[in-house]
Amino acid sequence: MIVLSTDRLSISFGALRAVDRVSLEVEEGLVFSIIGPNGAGKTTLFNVISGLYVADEGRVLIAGEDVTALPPDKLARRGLSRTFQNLQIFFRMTALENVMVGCHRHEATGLIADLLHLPAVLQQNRRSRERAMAALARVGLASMADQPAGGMSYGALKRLEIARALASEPRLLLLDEPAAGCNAVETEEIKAIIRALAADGVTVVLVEHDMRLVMNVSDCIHVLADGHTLAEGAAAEVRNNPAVIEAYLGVHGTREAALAVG
Amino acid sequence: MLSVEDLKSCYGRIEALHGVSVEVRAGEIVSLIGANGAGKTTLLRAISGVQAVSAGRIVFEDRPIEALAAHKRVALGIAQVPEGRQLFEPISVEDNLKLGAWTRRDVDFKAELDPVYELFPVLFQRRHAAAGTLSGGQQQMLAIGRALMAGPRLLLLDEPSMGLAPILVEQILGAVQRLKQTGLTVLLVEQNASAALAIADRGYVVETGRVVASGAAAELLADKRVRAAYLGV
Amino acid sequence: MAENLQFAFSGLTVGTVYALVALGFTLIYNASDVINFAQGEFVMLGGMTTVFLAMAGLPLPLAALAAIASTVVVGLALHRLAIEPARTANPIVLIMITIGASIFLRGLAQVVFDKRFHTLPPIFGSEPIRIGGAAILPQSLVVLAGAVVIVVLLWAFVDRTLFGKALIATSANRLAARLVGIDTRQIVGFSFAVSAAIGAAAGILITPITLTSFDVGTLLALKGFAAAMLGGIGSALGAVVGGLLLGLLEAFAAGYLSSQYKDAVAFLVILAVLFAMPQGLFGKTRVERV
Amino acid sequence: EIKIGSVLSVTGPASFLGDPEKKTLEMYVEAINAAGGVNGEMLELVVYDDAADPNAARTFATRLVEQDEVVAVVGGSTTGSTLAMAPVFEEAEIPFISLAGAIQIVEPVRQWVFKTPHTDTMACEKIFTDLKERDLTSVALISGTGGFGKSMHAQCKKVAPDHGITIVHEETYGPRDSDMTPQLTNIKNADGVQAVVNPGFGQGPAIVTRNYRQLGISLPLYQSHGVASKQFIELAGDAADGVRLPAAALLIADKLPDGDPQKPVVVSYKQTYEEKTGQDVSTFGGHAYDGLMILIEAAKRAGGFEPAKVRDEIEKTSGFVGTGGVVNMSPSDHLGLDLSAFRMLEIESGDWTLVE
Amino acid sequence: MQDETLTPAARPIRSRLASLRRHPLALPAALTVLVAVTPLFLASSYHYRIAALVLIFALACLGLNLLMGYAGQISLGHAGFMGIGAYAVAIGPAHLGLPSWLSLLAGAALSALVAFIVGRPILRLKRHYLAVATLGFGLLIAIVLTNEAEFTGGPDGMAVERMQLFGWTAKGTVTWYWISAITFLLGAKLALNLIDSPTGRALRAIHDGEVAASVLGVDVARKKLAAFVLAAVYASVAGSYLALFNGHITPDVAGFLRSIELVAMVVLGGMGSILGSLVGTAVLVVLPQTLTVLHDYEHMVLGLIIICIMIFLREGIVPTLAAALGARRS
Ligand SMILES: Nc1ncnc2c1ncn2[C@@H]1O[C@H](COP(=O)(O)OP(=O)(O)OP(=O)(O)O)[C@@H](O)[C@H]1O
Ligand SMILES: Nc1ncnc2c1ncn2[C@@H]1O[C@H](COP(=O)(O)OP(=O)(O)OP(=O)(O)O)[C@@H](O)[C@H]1O
Ligand SMILES: [Mg+2]
Ligand SMILES: [Mg+2]
Repeated sequence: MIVLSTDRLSISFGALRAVDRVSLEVEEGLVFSIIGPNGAGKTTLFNVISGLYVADEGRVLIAGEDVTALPPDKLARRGLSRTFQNLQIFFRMTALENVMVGCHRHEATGLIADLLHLPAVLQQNRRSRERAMAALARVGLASMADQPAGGMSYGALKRLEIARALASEPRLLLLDEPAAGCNAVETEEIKAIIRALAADGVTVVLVEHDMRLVMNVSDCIHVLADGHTLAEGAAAEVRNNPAVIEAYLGVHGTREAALAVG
Repeated sequence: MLSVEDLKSCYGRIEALHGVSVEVRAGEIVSLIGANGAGKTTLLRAISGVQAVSAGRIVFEDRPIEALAAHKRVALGIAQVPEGRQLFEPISVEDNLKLGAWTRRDVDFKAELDPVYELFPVLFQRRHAAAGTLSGGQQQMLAIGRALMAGPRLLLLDEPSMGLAPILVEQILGAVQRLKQTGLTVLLVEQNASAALAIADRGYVVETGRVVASGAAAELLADKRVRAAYLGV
Repeated sequence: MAENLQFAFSGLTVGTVYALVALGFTLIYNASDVINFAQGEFVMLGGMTTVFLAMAGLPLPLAALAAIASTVVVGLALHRLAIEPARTANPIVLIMITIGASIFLRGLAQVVFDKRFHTLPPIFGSEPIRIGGAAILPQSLVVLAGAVVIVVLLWAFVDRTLFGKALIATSANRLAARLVGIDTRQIVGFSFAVSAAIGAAAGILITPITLTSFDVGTLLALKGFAAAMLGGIGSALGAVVGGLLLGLLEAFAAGYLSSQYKDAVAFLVILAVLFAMPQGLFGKTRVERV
Repeated sequence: EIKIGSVLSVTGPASFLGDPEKKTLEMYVEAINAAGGVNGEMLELVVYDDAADPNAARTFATRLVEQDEVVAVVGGSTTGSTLAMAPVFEEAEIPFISLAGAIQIVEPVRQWVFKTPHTDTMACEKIFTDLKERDLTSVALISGTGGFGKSMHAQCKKVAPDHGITIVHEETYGPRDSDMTPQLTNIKNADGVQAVVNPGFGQGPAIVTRNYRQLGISLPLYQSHGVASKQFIELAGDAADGVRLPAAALLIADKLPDGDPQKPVVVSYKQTYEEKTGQDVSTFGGHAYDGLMILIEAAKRAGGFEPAKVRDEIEKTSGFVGTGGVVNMSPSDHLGLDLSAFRMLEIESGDWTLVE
Repeated sequence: MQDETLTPAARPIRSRLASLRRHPLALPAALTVLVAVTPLFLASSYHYRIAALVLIFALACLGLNLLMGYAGQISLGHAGFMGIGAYAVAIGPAHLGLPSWLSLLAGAALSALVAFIVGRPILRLKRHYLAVATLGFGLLIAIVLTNEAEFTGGPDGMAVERMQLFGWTAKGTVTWYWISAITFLLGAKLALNLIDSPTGRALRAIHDGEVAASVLGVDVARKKLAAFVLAAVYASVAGSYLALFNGHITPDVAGFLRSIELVAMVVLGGMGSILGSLVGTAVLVVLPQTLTVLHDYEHMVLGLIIICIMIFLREGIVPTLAAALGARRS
């Protein structure tokens, strides 16, 4: 099944066409990567898909349904979740609370119930807490659960975002450079998480500049440049594509990509 | 050129650096590697003067600077590319760069801007855009460009390759090497440890606020423990 | 026709007063993200100090200069002793400090000066200028000219010089500002000093029209704040346009609708403008991309 | 020591009332003590500043009763504060002499509440009588929206028909407004206005007066007793010439004919006040003087400060000559002033003159 | 890490203390004990009055704190809702013949409705723009209350009938102390419940990042509106109590200065701290009473004290002290 597809999606900022008629289709349970030079429009594409920006043209479909102009919270309720390239952490909350907010879409109590702390709310709280702890454990932050997020290091925050997204138990997960700021060993852990998610049937769309990671986990890679599609295909195809090498990979990237497979 | 002796630093009551000593000689590239939360950023912040130190000394060119205000350290020639870019978001790209040269207000801006634009042509294209609207990688370029504008003698780089396309990572590290030729000294924090050590002269490994290993870059690259812990091989 | 003109004159007179206060807000906001609720007190200090120095026998121009100088000292002290020590705090805490400062300064004024109303002689006499059947005081024109001069200077300074950029850089990201070598304390202190000077000058210029007393500051701060927001905080031009607009709104509402509800009308219009333009008329949209 | 309480608006928007009131009370309590006190007992004055906030006034009222255990209260600068405090003193059964203007304070009569200033109704009546004498019957009102202006505005409208006056136009302005030309332009353009009356206090009336001249309006302008201090003339400048207002004799102390019964009182108060404070006398301070003196006289007659007795004696005050006029109270009249207490003044070349 | 300095025996007690502090019923219990014990120190009706005022304003601050401290949305017009509540219990019995308690409820409902209607457009605004819009809204209410004198008595205000319930009349400072104490406890408990609930977490998330919150499924506009309406109801009830307690009400209750005072109480006590609402209010209600001894210097000293609290306890009195205490303990 096609979980996510975009149809000639475009958005401009003034004269700059950041995303230019991009069409893509993501199969359920696969890892779909989007790569491309800085400023190619990857994050913008994520922003449009997740409802933060409204596309100028084109459509976004989730599981076949047109969701083009839906606000982010409605999309989240349909099982979309994402992380941010520039951290969007709730700094005044603890790590655990951050992740519990991720459970929000499963929490179905109303204002009055919340005010009165009806048993359903207490139960809900307990469930969310457990779910959040599990997500934290998954990214290796269980020991930091009660720390205020404001005092965590960059790499830890990066993983906290992933945990938060995981807690919402998404069907479709958009990861924007999850491994930035992580060393090779930590990147391995993230790779394992992505793999496990895909194995659970979660569809992952990944934006990442770490070629070792991308080439290793992706079922399909979509290359953007200057807002439009440059290439799409399996890892082996993409990394040997001269246009991709020239615009994006360079010597270093090609070597990393080769390492990943090799 | 720079020597940090037994530096301690705290966030509130939590000590993040427990007595770190690091030395950087003139004209060297020194690389710091370590896991998330090891204290690398904290160390760079302390050297720049935006992080309070509770004990220890920082000597820059034979001059103790640990009591000096941050802006005075910049004037002495220490510039930093901070973690998280820290741009002036509402201000245009070009003005961000010009502000990078704040301590050298008498310089010819054009002559200073050109090399930066040459290194990152995209910044030239977007020079009138507000810095906050740039893409993540473009912002990283701007952060690096801004630090270069200070005309530093010691450059502190906190994960400069973060968010950059592979082709640019290669360019940045190449540029760092070229800058070294011109006499610039670099202290480099980098998660891409193999790439960093590849261009560095020496390296330090930081773990939970302490230096646990140090040596020539090649030695560290070859060290079994380092390879297992940070290079993932 | 004549009444429209008269309403416009009234609006301009009152509006420039608001504009001058709003300009004071702008500078400090630009440098530090703080809305300085003691700005009204700067205006009060300017007027009251001049009045009292003049009563003590100082020639008026000298009294005015001394008043500006002493207000600048107050502004610097406010920054150095109250704002700077808490600079890492949440902006609302800083705003609270300026509110504390305004209570303090008002209290100080009622002890040092008195609790009565005072006025100053207008610079060009009190004979109104009559145009098309409407009358305006020469002093209103002086105030207007003062606002224009200040806005041009501020604009030239903030938009045209690197120093102005450094000001904005400091409020946009204080950490980054320090990392590029900006002496942020000096910059913010400077903005307080200049804002105090603007406030004091405004106080001196408007006293012949509005009269002054130890507690004129509160309402001026309130209206000036509204004007600054209407125009778009941070923009000097916005401050002046916002101020004039607010004054005109009040005047025309008083003239045509109801003098009882003129303030209500003015605020309704502000609300309407903000609903349509959440950044005010000339405010920059904050870039908030993720 | 006998404690006398007071809650005044020493700061805040009504400070021009509370400030002279406080100074007056302090001055005279000191003088009374220096002269041996009342019935041999020394007085102690407890003053609180409510900053014109009725909620604060009420708290201070409770405090005066409970903490300080005062035997009587002189104060309440504004009507709002007075009305907020009145129930406290009623309940505690302590005589309370208010210094605020509005007629609601003594109408209906509250057993323990008195007041010294002329009511706004009286001021309207005085003005209307004067208008009538000049054959001016249609007037415009421009009033402040503060408590004083609003209340007087309402009273003026109420009593206008009794005096054959029609109010043909009404305007208002806020307590801190700095330009009233739009409202005055409307008045100028309104049909058939023969005179303008401006109920209000604070700096507003001074600005109205200036704007009035600025617009070249030549109709007679009446101010209220709310501007009754020399300061008004200072602030309004030349524009004040020709303005009429009803005021107590205090303002023209030295111009009173020698036979006037009030002359010695007002001259003495004026001298004392101006000497002590270096500021021009206002009728507001005078109200405080009257309040204190009425209380003291009553206490002397009662032979002590027992509240119930003092209250009864206050109610019996008769022929008391104060700065506001000659006071004759009764169980149905807790003010005790009539129209004769008001003089009609006109400002001429920067000074008050008595209109005969 | 610093546990090393502790003796082993001391540790369990401390950790038990710490977990006690974290227990969900710890704060409500402490607050209950506090208001129950306070009367032992209240020597006169004046003291009771002050205590009751503290509790009434603290009630309003509880709501405002939910809005400001948790959801991060400032309101400089919150006294407007106090005004609605206050005049509801004044006008209801006087002009509409409603009993006081019903007027109180009607006032709360009206406040909620007004908040609901104006909240949506207003809460789209950010930071200082939100501040000026709420300020304008508060002023509008104050202006209406001042000008519609036939109903409200104008600037001099109007008398408020005593509240009667089943033939019993609520009057006297002691009675009102208990009424406001119980209501405050109830309000505090509800607020605490809310904070530890999905809505509460969503509000705090909105404070730190609306974008991230919305992406996680939080309907940001709706949650903000909920906080605003709730805060309006708290303020309205507090306003009604103030009017019923005083027996006389003027438009000052809705004025700009009162709004600022409410914000000051919240910030001083500590944003995002329920106990802070009480402490901040207590400081700003009691301080002016003690400062009267300074006469003319009262305002100067008040200003200085506010400045000093904000400089030295910049997270607010309660959070800063709690952090300092916590540090000593752990
Ligand atoms: N809100 C915005 N306003 C103006 N320009 C924008 C905005 N968002 C993105 N852009 C521009 O659109 C282009 C694409 O940006 P985007 O962030 O999508 O790039 P990206 O592919 O994610 O790059 P990177 O790999 O560096 O993160 C950039 O040139 C950027 O400057
Ligand atoms: N603002 C802060 N408040 C409290 N603690 C902090 C703060 N910033 C960092 N820390 C703590 O200090 C320690 C060192 O953090 P630092 O950011 O220096 O690590 P780092 O080596 O740069 O890690 P990364 O690779 O993730 O960037 C960490 O344990 C972190 O939790
Ligand atoms: Mg991106
Ligand atoms: Mg770091």
